[in-house]
Amino acid sequence: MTATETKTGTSKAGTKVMTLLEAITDALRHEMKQDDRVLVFGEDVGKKGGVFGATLGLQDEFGEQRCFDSPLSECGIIGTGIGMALYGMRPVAEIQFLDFIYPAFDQIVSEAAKMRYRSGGEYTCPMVIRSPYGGGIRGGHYHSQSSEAYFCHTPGLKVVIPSTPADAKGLLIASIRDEDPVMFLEPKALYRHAKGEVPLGEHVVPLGKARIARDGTDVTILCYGAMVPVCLAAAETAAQAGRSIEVIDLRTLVPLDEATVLESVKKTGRCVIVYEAPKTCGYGAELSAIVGERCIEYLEGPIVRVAGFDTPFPYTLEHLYMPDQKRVLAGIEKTFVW
Amino acid sequence: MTATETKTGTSKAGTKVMTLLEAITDALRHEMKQDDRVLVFGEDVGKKGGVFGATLGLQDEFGEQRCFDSPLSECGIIGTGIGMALYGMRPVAEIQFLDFIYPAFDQIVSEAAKMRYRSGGEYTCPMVIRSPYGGGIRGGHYHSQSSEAYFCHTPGLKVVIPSTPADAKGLLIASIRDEDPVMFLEPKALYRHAKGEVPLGEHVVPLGKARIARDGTDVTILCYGAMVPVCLAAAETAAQAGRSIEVIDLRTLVPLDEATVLESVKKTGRCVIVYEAPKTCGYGAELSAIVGERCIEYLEGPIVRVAGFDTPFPYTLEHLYMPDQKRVLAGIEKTFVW
Amino acid sequence: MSNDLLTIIDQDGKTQKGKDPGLPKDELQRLYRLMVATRLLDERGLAMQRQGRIGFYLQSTGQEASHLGAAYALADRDWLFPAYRQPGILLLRDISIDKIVSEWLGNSGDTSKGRQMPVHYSFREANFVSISSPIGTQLTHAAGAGMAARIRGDDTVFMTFCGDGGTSSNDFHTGLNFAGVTKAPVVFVCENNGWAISVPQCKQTASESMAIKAQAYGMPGVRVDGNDILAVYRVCKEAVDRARRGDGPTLVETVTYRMASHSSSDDAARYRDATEYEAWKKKDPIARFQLYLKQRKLWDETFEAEVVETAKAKLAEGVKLAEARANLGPESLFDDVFMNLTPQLKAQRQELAELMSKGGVGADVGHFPL
Amino acid sequence: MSNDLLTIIDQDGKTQKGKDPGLPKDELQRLYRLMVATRLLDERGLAMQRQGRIGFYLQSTGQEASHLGAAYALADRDWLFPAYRQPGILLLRDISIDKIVSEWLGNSGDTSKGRQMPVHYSFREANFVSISSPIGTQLTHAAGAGMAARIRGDDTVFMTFCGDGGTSSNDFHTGLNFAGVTKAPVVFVCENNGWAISVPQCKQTASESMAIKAQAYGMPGVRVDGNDILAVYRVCKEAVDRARRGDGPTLVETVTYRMASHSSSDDAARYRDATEYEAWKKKDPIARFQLYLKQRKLWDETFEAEVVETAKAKLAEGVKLAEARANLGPESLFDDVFMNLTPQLKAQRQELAELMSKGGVGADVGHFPL
Ligand SMILES: Cc1ncc(C[n+]2csc(CCOP(=O)(O)OP(=O)(O)O)c2C)c(N)n1
Ligand SMILES: Cc1ncc(C[n+]2csc(CCOP(=O)(O)OP(=O)(O)O)c2C)c(N)n1
Ligand SMILES: [Mg+2]
Ligand SMILES: [Mg+2]
Repeated sequence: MTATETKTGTSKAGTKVMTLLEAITDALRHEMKQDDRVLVFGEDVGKKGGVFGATLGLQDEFGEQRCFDSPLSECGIIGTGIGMALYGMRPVAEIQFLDFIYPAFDQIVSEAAKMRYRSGGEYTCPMVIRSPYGGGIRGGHYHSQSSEAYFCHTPGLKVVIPSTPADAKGLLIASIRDEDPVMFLEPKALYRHAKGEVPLGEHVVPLGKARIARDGTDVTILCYGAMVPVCLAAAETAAQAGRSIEVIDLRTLVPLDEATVLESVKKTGRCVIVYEAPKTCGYGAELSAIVGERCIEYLEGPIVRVAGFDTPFPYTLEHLYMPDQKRVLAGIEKTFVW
Repeated sequence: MTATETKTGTSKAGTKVMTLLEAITDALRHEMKQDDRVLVFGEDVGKKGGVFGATLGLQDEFGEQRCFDSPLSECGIIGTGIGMALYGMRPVAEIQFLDFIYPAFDQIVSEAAKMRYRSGGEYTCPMVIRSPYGGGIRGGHYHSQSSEAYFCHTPGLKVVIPSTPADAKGLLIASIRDEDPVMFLEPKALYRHAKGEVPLGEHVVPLGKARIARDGTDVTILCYGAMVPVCLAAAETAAQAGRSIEVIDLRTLVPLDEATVLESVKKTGRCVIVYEAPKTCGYGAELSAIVGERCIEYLEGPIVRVAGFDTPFPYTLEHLYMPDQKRVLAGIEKTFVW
Repeated sequence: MSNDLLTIIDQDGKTQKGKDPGLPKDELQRLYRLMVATRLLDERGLAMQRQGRIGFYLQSTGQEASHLGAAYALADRDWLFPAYRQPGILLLRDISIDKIVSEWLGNSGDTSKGRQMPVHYSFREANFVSISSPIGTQLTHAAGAGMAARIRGDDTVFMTFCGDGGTSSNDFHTGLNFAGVTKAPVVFVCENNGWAISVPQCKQTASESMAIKAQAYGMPGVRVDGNDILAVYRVCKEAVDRARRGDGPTLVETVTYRMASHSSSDDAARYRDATEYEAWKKKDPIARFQLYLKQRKLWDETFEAEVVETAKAKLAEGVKLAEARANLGPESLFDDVFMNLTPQLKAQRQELAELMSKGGVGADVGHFPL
Repeated sequence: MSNDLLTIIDQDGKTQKGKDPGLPKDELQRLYRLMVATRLLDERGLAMQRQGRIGFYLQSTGQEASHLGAAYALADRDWLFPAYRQPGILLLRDISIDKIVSEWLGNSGDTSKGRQMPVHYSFREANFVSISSPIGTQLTHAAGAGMAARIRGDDTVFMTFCGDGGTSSNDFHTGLNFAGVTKAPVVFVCENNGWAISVPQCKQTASESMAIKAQAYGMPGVRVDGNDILAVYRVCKEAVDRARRGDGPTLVETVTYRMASHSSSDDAARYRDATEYEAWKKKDPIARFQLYLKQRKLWDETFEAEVVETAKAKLAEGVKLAEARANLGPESLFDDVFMNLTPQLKAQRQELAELMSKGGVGADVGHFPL
């Protein structure tokens, strides 16, 4: 936990140490309590409480009308969610793994994302699509992918990825209250590993604001989600070698907090971008492009991307696929070599 | 037509002036003749010959077994295509408009792209998915999108976009003969507008080789598909103002011909990237990232992206959405201003 | 039985005993007016496209009974999730010709701000949800809206449309399945006009009918003569009542025919037999209903003349109003992506404005589909 | 009728007159061996997961008759497009335990080179197509392969599997629809085990059965007792013959029960009633078949002991072989993305190799699902 986190949002009721997963449940419960338009649904979210347990207890507390299991169809989860949103509800749909969202891709890209625009603002789609993404749990080919770039490239969608329990709660609440569709991607590797103080009760972290997870002066690392702790650890190691690393946790990929990013890179003159998705055309490509286009005159070394390889996600070799501290450190060093 | 085109491939039977659309039909006919595993199918490709006419006459010539209409399901077109490929055929599936490919996204991303990798090479998916993409025909919201970046970000897919009739034929033939799934995206704006000499008979343009569409020394423009003629026109105008512009037609987005791209930018020191998709996370972001990361020490001005705006595709304001000569020229000028 | 076909008005304009839904006389005449006005609207749309005044049009000729009979069974507060071939519903729900034609033109009078091709309407004032091109997606939205209404305890009913081609879509399966499981108050109307552009029904599905597909979702499936407005109304009214009672969804298959080409870009003669067309011409839904009204002494030549004249006058006036409306300004390009402009969109809007202030911006754009 | 349930072996192990498919004695015993071996394999898989020797396992206990009876109806040249709960088919098609366990371990003996989680097999030598996790996709592949075989004039038959949950997928609708229209030689087997992880059938669909869904696609739908191997075989044999004759696809619903939790990550006690389990335990497919064999004097304690011992010995030997196999080298990470490495992949492979040569590379990775 850094000071930055506990400063955001407001809380009258103190804090509690939670895992990222517990913080998400807490956010859902909080919103379901204060707004009866909020509906939570998806595969296995009811009695089972979701395969990771994010919705545990919600059906008992709010009843089957507010928290319910859907048939095995992501197309239906998102498509009916859009219908609910059109009718005035605040659907929060769970997709069991981000790898399984593609049967719903048409509904997301052609419908949810475009509803407001194509109807001239007559119809809107305020819904949240929650889904665990990323590697780190030995989930192999189909339980590990990071496809945030698809959604970031789709005008009309906001894309949010928390990395701390407090942010998970505050950003999820902000997403549920947002008037537009939000892809809320949860770093499953951190579900139980990220622990920290979370404000009880009301706690909102506004979308579109990055978080400086660590101050530094020599190199800026841009990262999000499960890569944040990896980068923080690398920054710590680098510090021992005398490098002062600034780590920016983007929190919201769309809309991006460009101001914070550019300010930091202009200050440090060096930039490493870390993401676990396949490198080519990943979100880090956009970050690299923005930095290259807007800060070139401030750069004192090449921009470096540390990313997943351009292969499908492996199973037994996952540890080599996922960017780790070592690769981030190598990336940092590369920014010092033309 | 530039000299480069007629030099690629081999042709024993002379050339003929064709539109890009005719060149595609010619490629399909050529491959269907020489390999009876080649099957052409999709919505309305039979009697009607496709909504643009790309498959006109093929059913008459090769019979209903080789060229057939499918039910209205992109999921089925691609999914059965995968099954055909697994069984040893060479399916060439048509998706009527790229905007309608999303119901098949799961089949493309989870199945076609990953089949070889996930089965350790036991099963493969040599198939071509042809689809018209892009604006320029007043097709509005759902008949104009350019979503090539989604596919470029998906390991296991090759992505090919021709801009001349000769390339359309040569690249399509190469794609059909490729052992991996190829997204073959056709710039519908050029279907009838691009005309040029096309080698008759055998003509192969290998995947992974860019084409220098115009030589120049001051600025490199990276582009593909329907943006190529726009950029060539801009280059012509710029030439009158004394700027020498090199225009690179990428042809294959995956795998990218990085060597040609980097060589050109290192030579010119300036780079404009033009694409019609929404700017954020588009393929141009990857190009910009590559140039920024690999050529920074050669750059004499900022990299500039000229792209579609980050909105869904409009209808009446399409002419303002699509990058035009004027915007490309403005982009060129920006590379001269820090 | 899901494969039987309900007809009420026979070829002579007579109704089978006990089947006439017994609508009041003025309502019957109103329905007739709507059918005629819908056809005239359609003819005008195609004509304007041919004259180059609009970029695209898509007709519903021959399907007036099918969609008007269905939507007429709804209460005003009920919602519609339409496909693109139900323009009569706009007239039924009192949308002005001005607004309709403004949508074709995509001008400042267009409720959807020129964002979509012609005939992709959105009219919140009429609970008529924004139409999209991707086939079938609306079926699942209707199921979701129905689920929401049930959760809220509202008695709203939702009617949604698709074509025979639409039954092959992912969302046909999904929308009906979700509605079936949740007993959502939805009436799914499949207008089976025999063709999906150039693909005939026999290449679309091997099922005996579209109605029988309801069995896969545990809901009733009813097949009705789609050129018989009373039959369509009757079947849909039962389905609407059923939904409102909380007894769940229904699939209605209206058997009809697409008399025109698929759209202004298509030429059906390339793939369709003229004899098929001739056979269906004899079953014209407007002529059929006219005969019925005549039988019941609710129609004569004077009435006809008045109906046509009124519709034409309204049309002419509406087209004039619409064509006089201003175009949309370039800044509108960036609105409605989100509720508020993001910093990125503001910057892009600014960039375009600066470029335009120097003049000459604007790409060449051709015609649909080429 | 799509909702009737065919049973052949009754609770006492007797068969209904005229329904016994009349398999040779040694084949009956072979089937029994396969069922027992499948269950033992499954128990070993779970045990190895619990011991931390493999990362994940998924059992098929209780469904041995359902998938073995079905696949047994195929000829060797016929293809399988399986889901993830049909391990018996591997044994039926003579895949060695070594290869199976190597897949669990993802080592150098794994035909899929450690690219997927355990139980996502690929065995080209057995025409057993690579399994993927996304539910349902294989149904459409089977339809496509069937279409291809028809075009080629081959008489290959394709069998594909899904669960009750799988019937809600886009591809259930799509695969069956395409197969129906093209009369593709496909047998679709829906193993209805009552649950999709924690979601019971009644929340999956409102249809009376899974078999009745066949009507939506113009193909026969048959419902069979999935714990009765003779019944499953008989129904599937008819479907296979029908497909081979060119008469098109069939949907077979095998009514069975998932006796274990969904997978090694799941605890069914959290959402499922013990009484349901107890009721199904009495219908155990192996016990049922044993009774039948006993009736026919094809089973006794000695035979049982030999069957179990043989299976266990094979298992032990296979596990040993597999566990002795080497891990995969890091360079294999980059193979099979495409037939040939692209320049980009070569560069990335090089980058990793350089990094590794300096030592210490490798992220921490946890457990599935957490
Ligand atoms: C997902 C998708 N694929 C393809 C198309 C192109 N398309 C537009 S209309 C149409 C045929 C629709 O047929 P049907 O559902 O029978 O409706 P009808 O036009 O007959 O009213 C097709 C293929 C589309 N709009 N959406
Ligand atoms: C598209 C998709 N969504 C979700 C999942 C997660 N998931 C794996 S198995 C399963 C349940 C499958 O149930 P069923 O089809 O009945 O098969 P069974 O496990 O009972 O054999 C779910 C939801 C998935 N694998 N794919
Ligand atoms: Mg139709
Ligand atoms: Mg099941």
